[in-house]
Amino acid sequence: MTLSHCVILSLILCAIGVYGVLTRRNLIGILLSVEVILNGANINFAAFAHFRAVDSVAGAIFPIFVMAVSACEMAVALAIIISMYRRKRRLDVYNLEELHG
Amino acid sequence: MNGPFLLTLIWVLPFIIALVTIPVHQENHLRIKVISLLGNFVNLILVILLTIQFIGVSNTSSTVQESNVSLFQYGYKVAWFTIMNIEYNIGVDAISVLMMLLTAIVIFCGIIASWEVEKQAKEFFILLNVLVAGVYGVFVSIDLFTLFLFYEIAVLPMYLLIGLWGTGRKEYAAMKLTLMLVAGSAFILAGILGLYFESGLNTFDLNQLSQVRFSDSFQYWAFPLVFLGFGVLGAIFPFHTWSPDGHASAPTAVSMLHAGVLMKLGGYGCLRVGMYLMPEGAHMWMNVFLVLVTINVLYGAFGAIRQTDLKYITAYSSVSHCGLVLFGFTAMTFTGLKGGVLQMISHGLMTALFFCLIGMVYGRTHTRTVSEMGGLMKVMPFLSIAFIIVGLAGLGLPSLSGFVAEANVFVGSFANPALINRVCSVLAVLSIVVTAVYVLRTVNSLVNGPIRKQYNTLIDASPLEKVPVIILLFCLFGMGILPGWIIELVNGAVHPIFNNLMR
Amino acid sequence: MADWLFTHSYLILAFPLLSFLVIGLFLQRVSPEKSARFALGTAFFSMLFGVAVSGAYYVKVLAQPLLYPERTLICFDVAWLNFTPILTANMGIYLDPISVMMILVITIISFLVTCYSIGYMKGDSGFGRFFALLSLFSFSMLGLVVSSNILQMFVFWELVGVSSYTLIGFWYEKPSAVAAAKKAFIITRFADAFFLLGILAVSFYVGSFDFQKLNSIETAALLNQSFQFGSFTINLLTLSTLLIFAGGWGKSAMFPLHVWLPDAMEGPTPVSSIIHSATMVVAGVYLTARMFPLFSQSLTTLWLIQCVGAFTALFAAVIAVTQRDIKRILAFSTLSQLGYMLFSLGAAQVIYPDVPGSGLNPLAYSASMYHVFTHAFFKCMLFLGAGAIIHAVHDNDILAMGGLKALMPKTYWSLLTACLAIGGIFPFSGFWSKDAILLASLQSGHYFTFMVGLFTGGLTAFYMFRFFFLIFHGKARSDLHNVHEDPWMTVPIMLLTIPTIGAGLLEQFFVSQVTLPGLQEISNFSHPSWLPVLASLTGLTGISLAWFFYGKGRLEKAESFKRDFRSLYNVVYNKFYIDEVYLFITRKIIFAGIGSPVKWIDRHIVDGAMNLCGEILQLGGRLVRFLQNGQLQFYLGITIIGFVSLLFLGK
Amino acid sequence: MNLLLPEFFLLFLTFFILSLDLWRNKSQSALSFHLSWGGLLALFVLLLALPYDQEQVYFGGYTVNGTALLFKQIFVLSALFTVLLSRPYFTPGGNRRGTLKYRSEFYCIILLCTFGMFAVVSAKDLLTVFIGMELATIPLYILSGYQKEDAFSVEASTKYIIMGSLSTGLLLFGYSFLYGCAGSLGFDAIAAVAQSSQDEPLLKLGVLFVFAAIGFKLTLFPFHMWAPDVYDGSPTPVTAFISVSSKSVAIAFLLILVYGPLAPMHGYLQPILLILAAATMTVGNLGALRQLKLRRFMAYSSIAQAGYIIMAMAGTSEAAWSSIIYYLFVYAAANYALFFIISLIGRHGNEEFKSLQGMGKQHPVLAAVLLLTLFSLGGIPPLAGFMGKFLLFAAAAEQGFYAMVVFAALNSTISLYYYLLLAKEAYIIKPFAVKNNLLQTDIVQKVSLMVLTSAMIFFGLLPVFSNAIRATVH
Repeated sequence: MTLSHCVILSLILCAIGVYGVLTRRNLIGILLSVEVILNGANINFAAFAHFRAVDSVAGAIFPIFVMAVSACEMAVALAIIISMYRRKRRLDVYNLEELHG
Repeated sequence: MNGPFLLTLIWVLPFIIALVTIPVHQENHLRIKVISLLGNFVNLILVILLTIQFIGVSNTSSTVQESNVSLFQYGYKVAWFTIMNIEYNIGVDAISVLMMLLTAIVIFCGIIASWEVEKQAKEFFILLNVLVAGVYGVFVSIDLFTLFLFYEIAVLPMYLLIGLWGTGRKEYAAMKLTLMLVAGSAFILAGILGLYFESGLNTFDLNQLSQVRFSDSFQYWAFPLVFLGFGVLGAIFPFHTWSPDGHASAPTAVSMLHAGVLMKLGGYGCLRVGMYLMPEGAHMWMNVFLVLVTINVLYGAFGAIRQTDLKYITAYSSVSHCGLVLFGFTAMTFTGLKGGVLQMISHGLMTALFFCLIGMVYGRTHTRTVSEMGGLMKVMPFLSIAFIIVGLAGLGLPSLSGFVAEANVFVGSFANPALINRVCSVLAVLSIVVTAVYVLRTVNSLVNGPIRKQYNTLIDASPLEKVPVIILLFCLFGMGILPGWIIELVNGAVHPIFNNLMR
Repeated sequence: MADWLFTHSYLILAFPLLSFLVIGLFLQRVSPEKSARFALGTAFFSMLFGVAVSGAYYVKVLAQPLLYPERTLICFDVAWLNFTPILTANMGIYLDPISVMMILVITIISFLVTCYSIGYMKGDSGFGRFFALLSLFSFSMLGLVVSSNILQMFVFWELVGVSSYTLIGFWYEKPSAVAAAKKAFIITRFADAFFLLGILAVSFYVGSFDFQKLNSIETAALLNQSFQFGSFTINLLTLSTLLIFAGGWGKSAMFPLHVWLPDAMEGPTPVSSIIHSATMVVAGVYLTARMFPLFSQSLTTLWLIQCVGAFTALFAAVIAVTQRDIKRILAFSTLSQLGYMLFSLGAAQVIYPDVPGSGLNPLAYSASMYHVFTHAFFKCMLFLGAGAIIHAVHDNDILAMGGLKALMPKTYWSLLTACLAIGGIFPFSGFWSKDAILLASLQSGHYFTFMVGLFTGGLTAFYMFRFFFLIFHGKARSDLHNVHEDPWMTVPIMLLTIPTIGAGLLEQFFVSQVTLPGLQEISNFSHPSWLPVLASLTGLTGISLAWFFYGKGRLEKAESFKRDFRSLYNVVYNKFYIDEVYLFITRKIIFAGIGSPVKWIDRHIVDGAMNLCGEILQLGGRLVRFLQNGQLQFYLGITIIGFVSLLFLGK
Repeated sequence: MNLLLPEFFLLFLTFFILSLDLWRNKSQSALSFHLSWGGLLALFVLLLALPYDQEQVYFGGYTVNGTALLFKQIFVLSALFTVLLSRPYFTPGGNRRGTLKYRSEFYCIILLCTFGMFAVVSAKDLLTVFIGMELATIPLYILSGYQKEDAFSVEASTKYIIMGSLSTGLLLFGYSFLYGCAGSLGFDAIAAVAQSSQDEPLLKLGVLFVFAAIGFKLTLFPFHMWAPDVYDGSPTPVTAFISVSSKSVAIAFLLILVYGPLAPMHGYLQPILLILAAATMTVGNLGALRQLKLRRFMAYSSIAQAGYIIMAMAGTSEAAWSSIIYYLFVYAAANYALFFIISLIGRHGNEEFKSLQGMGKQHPVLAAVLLLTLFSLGGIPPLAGFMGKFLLFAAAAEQGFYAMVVFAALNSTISLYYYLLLAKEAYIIKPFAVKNNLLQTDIVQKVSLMVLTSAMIFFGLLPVFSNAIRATVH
């Protein structure tokens, strides 16, 4: 279990997240994939903090902040998606097509 | 009057006129026009004063003939944008003075010629005056930044002037004209920024820059940028296509001002910024541009042969004649440069009168198609004779200004013994035949021949209309018969540029 | 006195200019009659002054060969247009034998023609305008002949061209007149372009425009250098002289640039008489004579001048035989006479192996000038007479005339002298000048040219008397009602008979005085006594032939003859279809071949390229909008791809 | 401590308005509006009063210096004008977009957002930056979806938030890598690393991740896809706010990054920046060529503007800082002027090109303002836009990127084309039916437009502003 393992893991998570973002049709699903990306970043922070950081405290705190922030972000996102659902009665990403050009 | 103040006043006055016009009521056309007329008349007087003063102080002594620094009179400089070390730096030499005189005359006539404008007269005259202010500004500024700034001010109002008061495909023409000219100024911008930084002086001052020996590699790319950039406004082939459309759709005064004065900004810039500051670059590139402008001269003339619209004919002849301006410059000889400058003045007067007359004729016949006219000599002798005279000026008849200029251009171009110059000058000289062809064709089918009956009722020019025509005719003859003093002035201004070119 | 005259010699030009300005700007609107009187008065004063100056010139200069070995006098010279500190064009008055001669001719003829026009143009709508333009012409023509330098000559050369243009197109509502004016101007302009080139070349290499400098031996030596152009070498002297001569080629309407002159007859007849016969068309000859010292240094040039002249003389005479338009006949005869003058100048080059002196024959020069002088008068008179006839008959076709002898006796007798003169019959002026020309060509040994000249002389006599008989003899071939003679017109005609008959007395003067210094006469060749006899005989033969065909004003013989040679006749009658060739060149080559393609290219290729840029940008706009398709995941995809490519960019 | 006054004041203002509305429970009252614009104005004055020549660091991670204050001025002004813009736009009686619930929350969100931006420009370490950036971003999601009834608005905000959170992910990865090689979140540490080991792949990776994320907020070329839709869908005041504030904060962060910690890598960054700039301005201009809706058009035009701005970052630190800040002021002024006019139209009609027709005749003054604004955006003298662009170009030219200058200048010619199209609609094209004058301007709009227009003119003519900025940067 070295630094590179962790970084690779985080990158894999990132890739998974991106894959999800690109392929999921359901908005909620897309949001979850984004969460995955964020957590990948968190793992990165933790790993760097653990393996090579000078002040590992910062690296340890950062993910916490990230969680908090992403939590708000998700809250807002969900709110918006709900209002969106109210409008369209669908959560399908393909419905977002009125604005283009 | 104190020179620098006079210079500033001359370019500020049109702005003031525009500002004064703003509060006037929309419908009060007469007052608007009178304000513009009086304002520009005052300006004309001021410019004449300036010219007279200038003749007093200008010296063509041997020191000038030796020096390679343009001697700007009434110089005045004050720091403006210190962060780029931009100055408000004005001064005039003979070329600028003569150009300002030309501008003053043309705009004065132009305003009289556009007396008939009824639609949104207020905006029209405001824009016209802003345009003129820009033109004056270019001629007084020594600082490259302000020169460029005024240049753009002079170019932009053209869009609305053509688009709003024009005829025919006006939006298209206006857009094309504006964009091509602004694209040209994009090159100029890069060029002057280059001059600023490469000189190592971090200055836009023409006089300081002129003494810098720029590296050849820099001049190799910067010179064509600047020359082409200004050349677009000088209607250099193949970037001349804005001119026919633009002039054809522009209202009378605008065509007069644009063909008469604005196109000269191109030649002026080519000379002042291009050749004066980057002589080595000029030497590197001159043959290329020589060929281009030779094409201009012939091509414009041949293009005019088959046109049927009066304004298109005039526009193409402008392409040909402005080609002669640059042709004189590209000869790289003293007489050539001088001829180019003289041609600027001569063509300015001539083409202004041309468009003025076309405007009046169009206002009567409501057609510009040559084949639909004829025999106008019978009903409007004054306009017709004026038309014949300006046509003859166009084909370089002695005793009219055209000959003086063209003779200088040709002698100058022939004075350069290089083979390519020889060939090009021969071609250019032969172009006067083609000029004769289209000029006579136009004049004949316009004023001669049997008259159509629907024109029998037309009336000759009103006294007011006669004023600009007579003024311009007077200038044409004056320059053609007594060219001495103008040539003296121009000599004084061209010597330094030429010496710098040959340094 | 004489000096006063010289210093104020500009007044000769000032009078016509004054009359042009006054009439053109004010008087023509006030009252036509007043303007006519004014023009007449100024013309008279100008003539008076011209005569006075010439007299002074004779007394001061010609009479004192020791003071003035060059026989030249520059009255004044003011700087006008300075190109470089060293190269300046002046405006001056330059008196030498030929310029003085021309001053005399022009002032006298313009006075007579002005007087004539008062009768001829009576009642015309543009009465005043006509006199203004006429004065403008005589001003420019005088300016041309007195020019002290070649640029000044070019300036007035152009002015002459313009006044000719305006006068040919004087009746601007007549399409044919307008077209003729345009044709005349453009063709001469074409020639002038080369003239200008010649001036540029010479001025560049010599560094001066002044005739004295240009005609000096040094100049010839300086110019006499060859340079390689591509594969073949060009002699600069020959090139520049030829270029300059090209100007004269056009103005004097030498073949093949002659086409404008016959058409120019569309103008009023007085115009034809002064401009297109007496004065302007000899400008080319005059230019050649003026630059003769330089020209004569290049044998090629002289040779070409001679050929062109001789050919045109014959060519025009042949055409003249078949023409029917009274003025066109005269036009072609003018061409032919101009040919005489030119080939005589060209014939100055002596081609004997053993010639003492400069190898140039001074007689040729003098003879040519002498013919210019005599021809001016009798040809002018012919035109005026023709004008009088047209004025009376209101028709130009000589076949429609006949039997006018009784109706217009004065005109008849005057024209008879003129026809005899041009026919070269002893003792009329034409005889002497032609004789001199033939003698000169014989002396220099150009036998072929001599033969051509001789034959053309006979031909001239023939067609002139064809013209004469058909107009005056026999019975009228159409009803000629109320034909009368107007004193305004007949008086000048009759006055012109004096020089027509008497100019022969001046031969010795011309031979001795109107010549170039430094050319001594060719001693070893005397005047052969058989030459005048031969010349007269050919003339008489021509006349008798004319009598045989048209004598009694009958046409039958001629018709039958015409029928036998129909095809030939058609070719000649249509002037060898030269005009059609010109039409083809202008319409098909210049307009259709160059003009239209240029127009098309400009619109569709050059302008098209500009618009193409716009189109490409618009296309880009479409593309961007197409990519902005509103699909969230597509956006995300683009973002990711962009990011990856950024990674590649950055590594 | 006094340099922190603006932050405190802003926080206080925010919560005061919020709480005020809590217990006064009259959501449609105008009080909150007046409070917020008054407060912002006071804040601006306060900012002006502060000293610009000193730098102070508070508890390690938060620094305040002249440039930061300048940026704060921009943010405050932008917020101020957004507030002023929203009042007439949202007063009932217009079209269906005209109504606004939760008025004071709207203002609070704007203020909060501004506070986040304050934090970004003053941050000294990644954590602060991250917090600030999120605080400056998340409210925008809410604002753009503020009109829940409007399908466009909601769609816009959905797209915005999803793409935004993706970019947040990238940003985090970038931070993590930077942290990874620097071993600390402080900028100084990162600067040290950049100095010592320039071509450390991890470092470059982090930088590129961060660039991508900022490029998203800055609407750089491949990351700009959200902008047109969001600008088009959001309410006009929000669009204006996004186009100015959120762009400025991104630029500020990029400036801080490029000339602060990453300064040693400038040589490495220059080509990337230039390529991004070229691509961005081209795409922006091309996209704007064929638009018919005003807000979408503004989106593309502001994308192009971003391109010009980035170009200046190839220059030296001083040139880049001064020219960009100067340009941001100019850009803000022009943009808000244009958005005021758009909002005037949008009050009753569709915000499209067509709606401008006949303006030149019916409202000459308004049309003149429009013309000036367009010319300023197009970079025509003597307006401020010209000077701004000139300085940007000069910054690039100073480093010898003349080809780039030519390219950019030609691009601005293209941009002139579509700005002139607007002028054409306003002046040249005749409206089919002469509209009865719907465009009433109330005092707020009159004053704001006057201020903005005079700003556009005087910034271009008077050197004091540029000199002051240069002095501060220096």
